[in-house]
This record gives sequence, C-alpha cells and structure tokens, in this order.
Amino acid sequence: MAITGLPGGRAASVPLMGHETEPTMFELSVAGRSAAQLRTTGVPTRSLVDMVGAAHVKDEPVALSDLSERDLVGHFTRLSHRQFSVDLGAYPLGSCTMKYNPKFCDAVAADPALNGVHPGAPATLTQGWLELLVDLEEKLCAITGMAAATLQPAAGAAGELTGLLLMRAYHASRGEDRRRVIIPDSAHGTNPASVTLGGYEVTTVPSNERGLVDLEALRGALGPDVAGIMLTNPNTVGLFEEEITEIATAVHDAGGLLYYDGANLNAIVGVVRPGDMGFDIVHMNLHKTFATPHGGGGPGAGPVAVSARLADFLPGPKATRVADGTFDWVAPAQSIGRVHGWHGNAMVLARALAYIDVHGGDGLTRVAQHAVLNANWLRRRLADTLPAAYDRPCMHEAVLSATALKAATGVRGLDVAKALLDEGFHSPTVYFPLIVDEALMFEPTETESPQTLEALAQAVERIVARADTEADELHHSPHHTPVSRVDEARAARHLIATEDAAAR
Amino acid sequence: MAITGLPGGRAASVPLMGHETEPTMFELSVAGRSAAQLRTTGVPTRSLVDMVGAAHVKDEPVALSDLSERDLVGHFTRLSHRQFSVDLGAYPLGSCTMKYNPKFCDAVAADPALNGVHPGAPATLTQGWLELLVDLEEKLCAITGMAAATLQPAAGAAGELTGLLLMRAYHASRGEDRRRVIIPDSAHGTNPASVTLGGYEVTTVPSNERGLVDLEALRGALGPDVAGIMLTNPNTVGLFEEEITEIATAVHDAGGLLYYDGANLNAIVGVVRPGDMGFDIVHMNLHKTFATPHGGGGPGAGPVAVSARLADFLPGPKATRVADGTFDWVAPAQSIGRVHGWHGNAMVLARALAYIDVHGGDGLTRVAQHAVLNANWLRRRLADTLPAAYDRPCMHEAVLSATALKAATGVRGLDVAKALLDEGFHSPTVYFPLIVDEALMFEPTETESPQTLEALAQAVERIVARADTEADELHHSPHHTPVSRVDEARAARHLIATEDAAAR
Amino acid sequence: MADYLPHTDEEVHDMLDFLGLDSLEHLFAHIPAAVRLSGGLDIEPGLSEPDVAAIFAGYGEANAARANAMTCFAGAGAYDHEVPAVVKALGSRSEFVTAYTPYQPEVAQGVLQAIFEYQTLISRLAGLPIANASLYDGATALVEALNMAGGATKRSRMYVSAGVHPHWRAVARTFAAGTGHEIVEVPLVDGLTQWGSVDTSDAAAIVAAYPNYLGVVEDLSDARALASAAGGLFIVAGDPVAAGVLKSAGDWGADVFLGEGQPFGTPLAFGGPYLGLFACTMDQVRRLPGRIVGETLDSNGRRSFVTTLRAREQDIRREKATSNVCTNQTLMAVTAAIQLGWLGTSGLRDVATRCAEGAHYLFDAVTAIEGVEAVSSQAFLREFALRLPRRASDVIADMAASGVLAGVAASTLAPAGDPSLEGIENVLLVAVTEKRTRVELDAYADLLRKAVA
Amino acid sequence: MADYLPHTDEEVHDMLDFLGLDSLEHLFAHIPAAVRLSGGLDIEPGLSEPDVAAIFAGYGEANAARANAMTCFAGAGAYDHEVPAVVKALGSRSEFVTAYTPYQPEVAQGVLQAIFEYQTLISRLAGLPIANASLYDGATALVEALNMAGGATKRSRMYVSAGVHPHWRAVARTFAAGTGHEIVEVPLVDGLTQWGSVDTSDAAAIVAAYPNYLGVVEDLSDARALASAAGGLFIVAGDPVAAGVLKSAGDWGADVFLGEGQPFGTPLAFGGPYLGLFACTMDQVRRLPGRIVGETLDSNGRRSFVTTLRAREQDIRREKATSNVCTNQTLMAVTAAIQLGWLGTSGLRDVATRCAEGAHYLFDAVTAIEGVEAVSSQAFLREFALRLPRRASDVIADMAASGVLAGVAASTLAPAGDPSLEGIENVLLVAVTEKRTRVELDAYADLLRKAVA
Ligand SMILES: Cc1ncc(COP(=O)(O)O)c(C=O)c1O
Ligand SMILES: Cc1ncc(COP(=O)(O)O)c(C=O)c1O
Repeated sequence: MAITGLPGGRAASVPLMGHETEPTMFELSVAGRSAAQLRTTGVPTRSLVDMVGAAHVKDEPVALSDLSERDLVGHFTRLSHRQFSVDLGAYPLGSCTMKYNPKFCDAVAADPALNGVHPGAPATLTQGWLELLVDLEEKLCAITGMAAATLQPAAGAAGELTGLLLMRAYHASRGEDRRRVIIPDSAHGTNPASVTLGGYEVTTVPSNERGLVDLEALRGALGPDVAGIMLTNPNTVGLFEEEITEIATAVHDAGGLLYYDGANLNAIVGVVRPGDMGFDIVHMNLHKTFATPHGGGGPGAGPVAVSARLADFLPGPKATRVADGTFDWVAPAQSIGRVHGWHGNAMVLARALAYIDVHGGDGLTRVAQHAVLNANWLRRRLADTLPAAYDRPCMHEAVLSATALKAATGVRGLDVAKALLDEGFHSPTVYFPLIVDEALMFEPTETESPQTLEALAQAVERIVARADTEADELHHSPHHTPVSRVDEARAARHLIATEDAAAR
Repeated sequence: MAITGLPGGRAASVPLMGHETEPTMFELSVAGRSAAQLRTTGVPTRSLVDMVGAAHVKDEPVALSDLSERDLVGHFTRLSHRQFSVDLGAYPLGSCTMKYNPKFCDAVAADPALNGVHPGAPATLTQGWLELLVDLEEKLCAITGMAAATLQPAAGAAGELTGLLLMRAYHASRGEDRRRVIIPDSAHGTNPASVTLGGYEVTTVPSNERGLVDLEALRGALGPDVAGIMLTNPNTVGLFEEEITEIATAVHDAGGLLYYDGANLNAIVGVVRPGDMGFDIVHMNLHKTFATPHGGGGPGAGPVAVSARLADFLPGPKATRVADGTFDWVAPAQSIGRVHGWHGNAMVLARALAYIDVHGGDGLTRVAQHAVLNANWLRRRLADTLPAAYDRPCMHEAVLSATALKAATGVRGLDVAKALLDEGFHSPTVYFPLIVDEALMFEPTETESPQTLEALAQAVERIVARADTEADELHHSPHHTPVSRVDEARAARHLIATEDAAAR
Repeated sequence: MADYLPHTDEEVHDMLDFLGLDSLEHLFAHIPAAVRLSGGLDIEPGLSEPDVAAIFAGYGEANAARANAMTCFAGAGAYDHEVPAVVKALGSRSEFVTAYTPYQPEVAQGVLQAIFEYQTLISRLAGLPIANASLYDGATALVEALNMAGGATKRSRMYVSAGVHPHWRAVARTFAAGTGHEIVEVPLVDGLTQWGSVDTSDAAAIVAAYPNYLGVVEDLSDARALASAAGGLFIVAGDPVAAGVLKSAGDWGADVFLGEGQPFGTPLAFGGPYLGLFACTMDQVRRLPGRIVGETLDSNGRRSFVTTLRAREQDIRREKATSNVCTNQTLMAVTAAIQLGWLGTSGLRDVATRCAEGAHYLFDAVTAIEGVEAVSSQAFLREFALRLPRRASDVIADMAASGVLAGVAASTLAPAGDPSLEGIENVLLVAVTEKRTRVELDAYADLLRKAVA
Repeated sequence: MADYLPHTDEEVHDMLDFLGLDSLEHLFAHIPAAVRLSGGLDIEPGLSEPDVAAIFAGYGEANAARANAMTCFAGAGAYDHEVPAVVKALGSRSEFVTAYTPYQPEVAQGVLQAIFEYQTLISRLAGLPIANASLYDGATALVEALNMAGGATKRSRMYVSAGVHPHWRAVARTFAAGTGHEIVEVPLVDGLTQWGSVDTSDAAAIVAAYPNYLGVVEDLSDARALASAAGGLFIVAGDPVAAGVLKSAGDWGADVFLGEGQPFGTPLAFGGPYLGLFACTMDQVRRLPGRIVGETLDSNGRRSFVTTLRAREQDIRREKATSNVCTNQTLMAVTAAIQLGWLGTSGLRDVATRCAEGAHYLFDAVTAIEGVEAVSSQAFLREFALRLPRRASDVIADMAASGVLAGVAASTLAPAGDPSLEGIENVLLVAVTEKRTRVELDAYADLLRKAVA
C-alpha cells in the first residue's frame, strides 16, 4: 500500500539535525492530494472542449506535484534550513555586495497599494506609481551625476546591454559606424557578453601591475572605430582607477563614450559621481547598492542613467511629470524602444527608493565610507595571512591572493573558501577577477560589525594555520555543511536538470 | 580595542553548520549601537525631570542590549535555526495537538483592520469585532452543545479556573456550600491546580484497569459536599469514557456539576458533544483544536461554554447582539466578573473562527475522524514494538508504554523519546499521564500523512531494535541535535535565569 | 469546503483496512449511540480561504476604529507604539510560531534562549533579579502576584490602590472568590492613593500602580513602608515603557513587579494576546508562577537552556502548584525580546521620553480649553485624565467622526462610584505615544475644542 | 536620518587608527580631488522608517487602480490570480530572500533544490525536456529565444506572429538592433496569424503565441511545419496557466517554449519583478541561456544539486557566452515552484478551467450588448478582445469610477497600425481569472452597457 511509500514520510522529519537530504516535491507527491483552495464564484461550469475545441485540449493533465498544504510547508521550510543567507551570517562575497537589507523595504514591497497594481492600468489610475518612478529617477541622477535615466532594465547585465544599444543609437544618429568596445581584462563576464549582444567586438586592454587600466595600452587600442569603453570604478580588483580623468579624455577625444558598470557603486555613493568622472552611461545594480535582497539569484534592477546628450535615446515610455503636475508615460524623442515587458522590476525600484529615502544623501555617503572602511580594515588585518593582490588601499572589497599559500602548502584559494563554510561564514568570491591568481575577493559590506570582521579574520587565520598539517582535510572541506563538497564535474557530464531526467 | 571582543563577531557565523551555540543578545551588544528609528514628530523636547520630577527619574538608563538591526536579525534568525517546529517536521506530542496550522489564519491575524483596533474603543467603533465574537460564541456553542460561552479566558487553565468559579457561583446562588471537586487520577496537572485556586479540595478517583474512571469509586466519592467533577473525554490516556452517561447521572444526582476539560476536543468535534454527554461547563483549547500555532508556549485561548442554567454567571461584559441588530457589551445578570484584562485573546479567537469557517461543520468532523484514524493506525502499527498501555481502540492519541522494553534492555521511555529527536522527529509526550508506567503518548494529529506515520513508526522500530545492543548510546541520545542531552538537574541546582545571574 | 487533511480516499480505505474497520464512523463505534451526534454539527459547510477572507474583510470594515482609519489617543494599558517591520519579520518566523512549549530542550534552544533573554530584559526593567517566561496579561499577572503574597504571608488581605487599572482590579476580585482573598481598594484623591485611609497592618500585599491608570506618577515610599511594617509583599504594577525612564520597581523596594507587556512589539489586537510581565525577589522564587528558563550545560559541556524549577508547576505539583498556568504567552515574550533588542538602551529611553513630551504638549493644549480640566494636579508621564463638560463617550463619538480616537472613557473601565474617581462619566483618559506628531496633537486640541464648545 | 551601520564612533575611530588614517574621508584620499564630490549629494537628509512609510502610503493612495480598490479584469500578460497566504509565507522566508546566486552549493542546497523542482515543473508544462532557472520576464525570454535561434541556424530572420504581445515584439525589436536580427511581424486576420502571407524559407525562427495576446487559441500545426521546412526553430510563447489545460508547446512540436511566469504566485506588482520561463529541446541545451541546476553527488555520495553546464555562461565564456544574463529572477522561480506545489495537478487545471468559464460567461454577456463586438470569431481560453463603439481608454476611465478595471486598452500596448489589429483605439482586452465571481461578472456587463450606451 501507498503508506509504506518512503521517502514521502521520511521527509516530515530531519529538520535541524543536518545531514539528511530532503526528498524532492515529486517524491513527496501522492496523486489525489491537493492544497489549493479557490474562491467560490458561482460561475457556471462549462466543458473545455466546448470552449476551446478538442484539438487544443490536453488529453491528460500535466502531472505536477500533489501535496497537502502541510507537506508543502514542511518541504520548503526544510529546504530553507539547508540554505545560507545574509540573515543567518556574514556573506563577504566580493562583487556581490551582500549587505543586510532592511526588513522595512520588504514591508514597502508588500503593500497592495503598490504591488497590487496592474501594469497595464492607465496612467490616470496609477499616478502614485508614476510619481514614485519619477522621484527615483531624479535621485538616481543626483547620485550618478547624470541627466536622465531609464528604470526598465531588470538587472545589471540588462542595463549593460541597454547602455550599449544607447551607445549604438547615439553613434548612428551621428552617422558613425563604430564597431569596437574596449573593456579591461579585469572586467566582469557580463561586460564582454553584453558587448557581443550589442553588436560590438570586444577589445581587451590589460591591467598594469597596479591593478589599474594601462593607460598607454588603452590609448593604443583607441581609434575611430571604437564606440566606447566599459569600466567599473572601483574596478573589479577593488581599486579606484585613479587616472579616470585621463582615460575619459582619451576616449572622448577618440569620439567614444564611457560606460560605467555600476555594480561597484556601493564604494563611492556620495563620494564621487560617475558623471563627474566623465562617464556618459551608467548602470546601477539596485540590488547591490540600494538594498534589494538577492533572492537566491534575483530579482534585481539595473537602471541606466545617461548624460544629457544621450537622454533622447533612452528606452521608453518613461514616467514623466507633465505640464499640469500630473504624471504620464512619455517616449523619449529617439528612444531605442522597450527593454522590458512592462516598466521594469517595479517593486525593486520601490525598495530602492525607500532605501534612499531612509538614508538620505548623508546616510548614503556613510554607507560608502563604512563599506570602504570595513574592506580596508579586513585587508590590513589579514595582511600577514593572505596578502592583498595589490598592496594599496582598496575600496569596498579586498582582493587577496592564496598564491603563496598554495605554493607553500598546496592549499588553494578554493580550499580556503570551502573551509570558511565550515567556519560558519559564507565564502568570498574565488577566482574572480581572472587577472589575479588564486583570488579571494572579500566584500564585507558596511553592515557587518567590526566584531564580525574580527571573527572572520580569525577564521581565515585558523584555516591558513591548518594548511601546513591538514592540507588534505582542507582539500576535502567543507565537512559540516548540509552536504559536503559537491561533484560539479559529474553534474555536467551526466546532465540531470529535471526530476524526469533523473528518472530516466 | 572593542573589535576583538568575541563572541560578538563569532555570532555572525555558524548558522547551518550545527553545533556552535549562539551568544546571547547581551554578548552581542555594543554600547552605542541602536537599531531603533522613531518617527519625526515635531513635538518640542522637554526634560524628564521637568515633566515628572527628579524623584522619579532613573539615574542611569536600564542597560538593555544594543544591537545593529543586522545583528538583531542574525541573532534571532540563527536562534530560529536551533528550534524544532511543526513547520519543520512531525510533532506527535500527545495532549498538545500539534497539528499543522493554516497560514491563512496567520494572514487573518495580520489584518490591521482587526489587530490594529484598540480594545478600549467604544462598541460603536468596533462593531466588526463584536460581531466576530458573537459569531464565534455561537459556533463554539454549536460544537459543544452548550447554551452560551465566555471568550475571555486566555488559555485552557484559565478556562478551567473560570469554570470552577462558575460552579462556585452557581452553587452559592442556590445557597449551597460544596467543598470538593472530583478529578480522575489521569487528569492533567492544570485540573487539580485549578481546583485549588477555585477554592475547592481535590478528591481523586482512580482509573480502572481499562484506563477509564472507576464508576464505583466515583459513586463512593460523591456526596452532598461535592461541587462537581472535572473530566476530559477522551481522557488523557486517549480513551473515551464510555460510561459517561452513568457518570453524568451519578454526579447530577448528587447535585454536582460536570466540567469538561476540552483539551482533547480534537478527537470528537462533530462526533459527540460535551453537552449531549451531560456536561455543564466546557472549556476549549482553541490553540489545540482550532489551530492557533502554539508559539513556543503560547498564546492560546480557553473559552468556556455552559449550559443554560449557568449562562447568567458567565464572565462579562460579553459581546452581544442587541435589539436593533447592532452589537454591544452586556454583562450577564449574575456575572462572576472579568477574568481577563480586556476581551480575551482576541486575535486567537479570530484565528479560530477563520479555521471553523474554512472547515465548516463537515470539515471539522473530518478533522476528528482523521485524527482518530491516524492515532489508531499508529497504535496498531507499533503494537509489536511498543505496546499500547490499554489494548483497545484509542481516540486521537495513543498512549504506548516502554515498560517491557525497559525491563528487557534498560532503555526507558525517555531514551526512546530522545532518540526520536535524532531521527528527526519530535518526541511524543513522556511520563504523562502519570497512571501509565513509562508512558509514551503519541498524538499524530490529522494533518500528518500516512507516509509520515509510517516513517515515524520505522524510526521507533529502529530505536527499539537498537535497545538490545546500543542501550548506552540510547541513554545518551540525542547526538545530532543542536545541543546534546541537557543537564536539567544542574539548571535547578544552580539557578541562572538571567544573563546577570550568569555574570555573578 | 476546504480542509488540510492529507489523506486520499484510497489511503483512508487502506488505513481502515489495516484496522479491520469499514468506515471512519466505525472508529467511534465504542461511543454510546445515545450521546453520539446524529446529523452533524449545526454549522454551515466549509468555505475556501478566499471566501472566508471576504467575510473577515467585512468584520474589519465594520471596525470604524481600525488602524489607519483613526489616529489613536487611547491608552489605559494598551498603547499604539511603533512595531517595525524587522520585529514583525523575526517574531513571525515559523520556528518560533509553530513550536510547542520547550519540553525537549535539545531541539528547543531557539525558544529557550529567547525566553532567557526576555527574562533578563524584564528583570533589568523591573530592577528585580528574576522574571518568569510570561503570563497571560497584566491583569492575570496581578492575580498571580496576589496569590504569591497569599502564599508567602499566609494572609488573605490585599490592599490594592484604586490607581491600579479598574479591569485589573475587577479580575483580582473575580479570582479572589476562589482563593478567598479579600481585596481592599484604597481610594485616590487627586490621583494619589490614600494609603493613610486604611489600616494595612494585616496586609498580605500592598499593591501600587506606577504610573497609575490616571497617568499619575505616585511616590511609592509610603506604600513600601506600609508593606514592610505589615510584613506583606510590596507589589508594583508598572507600565514597562515608563520603566525605561522612571525608577524601577526594584528601586522602590518592590518584592514583585508585574505589568502589561503589550507595548513591547505586540499590536493593539483588540486586547489580546498580550503579555503578562512578572519579576520578583529571589526570596519568592519558589513561589514564582509559570515557567522559568535557566542556563545549564549539555552532555558535551556546551551552554544550553532548559525550563527549570519545574517542581513549582502544575504538571508536577498538581493541586499544590503555585499557579495553574500552563500555556502562557511565549510568542509575545519572544517578540518583546526582539522589540527591546531593536530599541536598545537609548531607544527605549527615547520612546518613553517622546511619549512624555507628546503627552505634556497635548496636556498643555487641551487644559487651556475652556471647560476642560485635569483630573489630577499631580505629575504624569505619558497619559493623563481630563474632566470634560460633557460625557466623555459623547466626545469620543464626535471626534471619531473626524478620524481621531480621543481616548478611553473612564466609565467604560470602571463603574460609577469607583474609588479612583468622582464624576466618572465625564472623564476621558488620553495617552500619547511616540508615533503622534505635533500636527496630530494640534488637530486633537482643535477637535476637542469644538467638541466641548 | 537613519542607517543600518553597526559602527559606533569609537569603533570607527579605532579602525581608522589601525589603518593609520585620521578620518573616513581619508579612505578616499587616492581619488583625484578633481572628480570628488564636494558638498555631498543633492538628496535630502535621511528620514526614519515610519516617515518614509508615510511617503509611500501617499504613493499608494495615489494609485486609484490599487488592489482592493478595484476589481481587476486587466490581463495582457499580467494576471490577478489568487496567491494564498501559504505561498507568501514560504516564498518570503529569509533564507530564500537573502541568499545570493548559489555559487557555493554546499550551503545553497535549499535554493538549488527549489530551482531543480522549478525546472522540472516548467519542463513538464512546456512538454520539453529541459528548462532553465529563470529569465527576467516573458519579453526578454523571447529575445533569448531569438538569440538561440540565431545561434542555432546562423541566420537572422525571425518571423514573429503579431499575436505575440506587442510589448514583447517591441523588446525583440530593440535588442535586434544589437544582434542584427531582422524581426518580421506576421499579421493577424480575425485573430489568426497569416503565416501564408510571408515567405519563411529563410527563417531562423518561427514564433507563435499560444494563446495569442488577443486571447485566441491558434492551431500551431502550420507554423510548426513552416519551421521544419525552413530548418528554423519553432518557438512558442505561451501562457503558462493555459498550459495547464491546453496542449503543451512540446505537443505542438516546439523547439522552445517561453512565457511569462507571473501567474504563478507573483503579484501584479506594476509589471515586475516577473519571471521569464524558458524550456527547450535537448538539442539546444548548450545554447540555453542563464543558469541550469543539475543533480549530482557530494563527496559522501549524497544527492546534491549544483549549477551546471556553466561553460555557456558569461562569467566563464565572456564574449562568447550564449547570453549575458547573470542576476535572474530566482526568488520568483522559487515562488512559482511553491505556488505550483500548492496548486498541484488538479489545482492548476481548475484555475485554468475557471478562468475560461468566467471569460466565456462574460464574453457571452458583453457581446450581447448593443455596439460591443468580438474582435475575433475564433476560440479563446481566458481572455478576449472587444471592439467598442467608443475609445477603450474612455470606457476604462468610466468603469474605473465604479471600481472596475475594465481591461487593458489595446492602444496602450501597440501603436496604431500594429499588424495584429485594425481600429486599435476602440479595442479593449479583457481577462478573467479564477478570482472573479459571477456577481462581479454581471456587474461588469452592466457597467459596460452603461459606458457604451
Ligand atoms: C562588476 C559587475 N558587473 C556587472 C554585473 C552584472 O549585474 P547583474 O547580475 O545584475 O546582471 C555584476 C554582478 O555580479 C558585477 O559584479
Ligand atoms: C488535558 C489538558 N487539560 C488542560 C490543559 C491546559 O491548557 P492550557 O495549556 O491552554 O492552559 C492541557 C494543556 O496542555 C491539557 O493537555
């Protein structure tokens, strides 16, 4: 009988106690169960075949997963106990800005007066939303030093591609056909990928020994076919491109535009503005700097702000304050068109505005200051343990290198990262940026306390201290996590991406 | 410097990984931090001494715990990961009815139109609440077969004491001075405690070998000084008092009243009603039968329903439908007075009504049926492993006994219960009721699936199978829980009930 | 129809089979037919969740005094304080919400430690060394305190200031019928307890309120002295927010502090669930009602928490237990610990101070209105009582029409002739929290002026 | 002013000391003064959370079309479905919400397994063997599908039915500027795509909508045949709720299924964050954009999950990646898995069926109104287009005054002259979900009758 059908039952156990795996929802499923409750509507029933015709009606319903509400809750609650998160502990994952996100912003996003609004309702019935978007655009422009912005892109990468299409439209409007975009070798992977999708070729410029763009190499790469350059500043090794003015001049002189990858904006909000550095196009990762929790991988929002000469090309329609003080959707004159099915990730935008409003101009500046303070303190604190890749003041993240450790003990950066999981901390980013050997990129963010940083440093010290004698154990760490080291190669070799593939 | 001050920092780690303890919020505290944000009011400031006089103003502020919001979130999220709960797994804790509670009821309780209402607002401004209370009272009367109810008592024990005071008021109104209340030896501890607080003496009647009230002994105990009897039916060994009519007649004939402890109502809703069994006073544990999650120990609600002859004595004022169809607070004619600071645990009452409305009469009956089905199935399933204390059909809970196991292997009921934690299930209730030797009281409730019951049974089987060879390990279980077996004696011997006592 | 039962029909069938039964009804065959319900419950069939949600939306709309619809100046033991999103998020984590009483400490360290922290916070606020894990509410906490005093002194006379919330006194009277205690209410004059008006030499307890329910901050020295003279317990029923800035119960020499913990993170919730606070001296620890969490070690020597001194409790001591309390208000206690963690040392002080500033600002404005008088000339902290030229309930109704809940009419709390007040029909109790803005306070004064004109 | 920084002044001082710095500003000393911001941001000082909450309450109130204030008949890719409390509670658990992309699988099994389950569910609904871990939304999923087709065929011409949502087509056009794809929009007549009107022999992709944005359920056999004939990919942009009862994309022979996943547990949210669904055949797996979670083993042989086939992705493949997507919509994907778990096999079918029943009931009622006509005579499932005797936006405004959001004006989605429709100004798109009651449908018909009278 069905009653002996494990692991269905087994699943209702084993929560705190660690090392059991959780069955999938399909393994928990028992045909005939259901949790759904639908409203009583009084609408007469009618046969599907009558309504849409037999040719269209599926023969058999798609088998989903049939659970009681109790088992649904048990399953996902147990899964949540197998997941690290910022709310559980420090998450110094470089480039990702895993700061603590105020619960207040969650509350803002839960208000049905905002999140219960249909995106296709006319502007007259959604004035509050339009005003919110206009207010946010203004503040993002103030932060970036730009003239106008689109809020449509759903994430940083979408913002990048939007920015490149703006670049393209701009040059095209001037009758210019430029084909190359320059990016430094330290750039984030989305940059070159976006360049390709923007219809450009990538020209990579090397970094110099200081971890910065090699200005001479850059000048060498420039030419009349260069549409622009993509930079993040601070760059992905956590350093400020000090020659940014020279870079900007060189690019502008060559007729190119400067694109600012805003993923690292957290380091400089209120300190220096991309517009003031000479950038023409800036995307922001609201989910990094302006506190939308990352949701296990998303959602985000990647608004793109531009200088005045590019404003007319922005995606549209845009929420705009019109003459009578009300708000309406207006398309910029030479708009490149829509880049999102509706108006962008609106709830993420609302969260960001709430976060900006709570902090204000002064608070945002403190955010950057403390983010940089924490990173520098950690870098210095670990100087004798894991040296920084570039021995200079960093910005909001500290890129350390395990090269020496590996040479001496065989323990690699990855091992350190994995062992840190056993210490109860999330790992730093490893092996990025690609230009740093054995990179361990720590971004503590401003919301971690000095006590936490010290504890993190001590954990790193403990691991490094063990490298001499316990290298093998470190190679196989972590040991105390919900699962131990996972076989990634096997997953790729023998692809099982659905329960049904597993069954085959 | 403060930065090395662990465990403050340590705390921001160690979430999923198990066996570290979490520092207290006081250990995390750093003077000068604060998470609070108060509204900007524009109200002029004023000195406290001016306002209340120097004699009253505290010299030093009370030191609480000074945390950033981030550390506050980390701390309580990590604590939550050290806590078993129904949402994580099966919780077959007998007598406690740890069923799954619909999240819908949480949503009802979160509505500011209900939970944002001040209890001292006049009835004219709180008509919705009064109507809700009247509707709930009606339905609880339908369920119990009684005439009227008070919703004030905040939990079962408060209901018991209220019921005993009603008994007292009733007898007093008839000029009778009765001094004893009879309770069976299997009764829950709150029953005798309430009897004492009600100003009565306890007379205990023994259970017979069938686990039921010994009718002859009861008859012998009755007399003109007996105010009444307190019973739960099914009783605490999970059996239905089949001679309830005879018991009722005997007590009534002696001029006594019958009090029904409704903690076990989950077994009989829609099947048999206390009123129909002859009870005069009934309390309900809404937090057991009508799905308020227990909250780690509370809150609950313990409404008391009574037969017509007792209705005038109920606590008051009561929400009442008045002549014009509106609602008002009305005190019963001979009310014993208030038993709660306001109107009872109103949000718990609202949850219970929502639960009743979703189920309806038919659904509630199914609840009882499935609760009893699950308990009987488990009892039978484990018959060869841990025999039931009474080898008969049980109601919603199955009281098993480890007497034989202990005799054969030295492994006690407590060891089995603790070992079950290692298996990922919550323990059953142990050593209650007191009349069963080595009692293990399983109450699976209706919301656990047959698959879960089977898994639970297999876990018990595994433990019992280990008793022969691994008795010692079982004596020291659990091993895989956030902490291992806790030294209860030490806690009592060396009382540390606050951080400050710990510091001393 | 909806329910939350997992069983499919086939499974029910199989399970019944296993038990040798034909139908679910057979499970109840041993129940005498005479008492069994035939025809089912007289309750309508079940509805879906959205259907029930619609019914509940109806209840909500019928509450004119619901949050967001009215600015709240009602207090009297229940206060409209800020509860930030972070406290709600943490306090509603399902591990806290869906656990039972921590009977198995090995899997309940989360709740146990949170209660331990709560006990510490309450103990500090009370200025007394030990606190329990919560009681139902302030009123029932008072009853427990009286019972403790009865047990400690073997006496039965309880002298209770009429400044104690009238509902609490009413609750004390109700339960005194069982314990045989005699509640002697000591009247107020000008908001001050007239301790001298009674002979307290046989006191089991002297109970003072701090501040009292009219808002007055009384000097407790006399009351303390009387308790000492009589050899009874000195019990202080205090506002825990006031405890953020006023002398603690311990400072005043109390044996017991009790209070209503609702202001610490619990919504107004039409009066419940709230949170009964209770702390006392070590002398009384064996009489402390309810659960206590203590620190200990696990078998590996790690710090752990566990409920302790269990021998006081009903499940062990039965008819000799110090109290019958079992289910308490743990979730509210955990929430209070979170809210106090959010506030921190300075935050609680700020809240209390802002309440006081708002209350004094409003007091000045409204007592300047012709016909509106302060009930008491004494100092107050965050609430005060006004004597109006009309029935307070009529004024409340008038102001409600403009979206202001003006306060609580004293007559709805206490009967006419209550020893705390004269002319109770016209008395309005007004409370101001840190949420009230100057604009709201000014608007209040304007509305009141109109209402009494 | 408020922030969430833990550092006390003393700590900041100590940390700066450790770094040999005097002030926080010194941290930025290496930034050229010329570019540094002097005078701070031109943004007002910070406010407390309750202050900001008041501002946001103002935004909310200015949305006349907010939930609870208006009954929603708008659809067009965003639907007002039931999201039960249980789904919200689980989907908002902070472990899911505050995690990053699962780069460290050992501590991310929760999210990874949830995505694996999501992939399985979407694969089953699509009738295709593999699905990714989500994309931004339906529109950008379409772009990814076109890019996949471009990569697979090395061709650039994309034949897209004008029945595909106009915004999606617009987005496709925008991004085609970068990829060099040519988007050929194939017109509708009577709601049916006129595949025969174009020569598709050079097609990289044939894209059909199912149902299309006018609600029409088109037979996809011809489109499939054309794709096969051309050697292009057959791409179906489908409504995933319809997938509960209609033939799957796989049944129709699609190479790619994509859709907007908002109906699975995500609120209307003014258009985002939503959820781009994407599934395809195994032939295309190496071109699949975005993350894929696969099953594997840990070093102890336990089943584990991990992101896989990473070589397709931007962080490894850089300019040769199949897509630039990095941050996706994982939380929405997890929520969709939870919502589909709540619905189960029968629940999804019931939702789709009830939507259809409501839509047909309303269709019958409104097309009986004088002057109101169906745009298409073809079969539809859960939404339909009406041609009104007035501008649709005026009718929407009129009905909104009575609390009904009558639908979406086609002219706000597509420009006049769009190949899907003629006389677009008067066309109203109406959608009915399982939440709409007969009473609401009847009221709608009454209001529409008045609005067009
Ligand atoms: C430097 C940098 N650029 C761009 C991105 C892409 O942003 P998104 O993930 O929001 O697409 C990231 C995100 O990790 C990044 O770190
Ligand atoms: C049989 C029985 N009676 C009474 C009670 C007391 O109810 P409460 O805990 O709500 O006070 C309980 C609770 O455990 C019980 O199981």
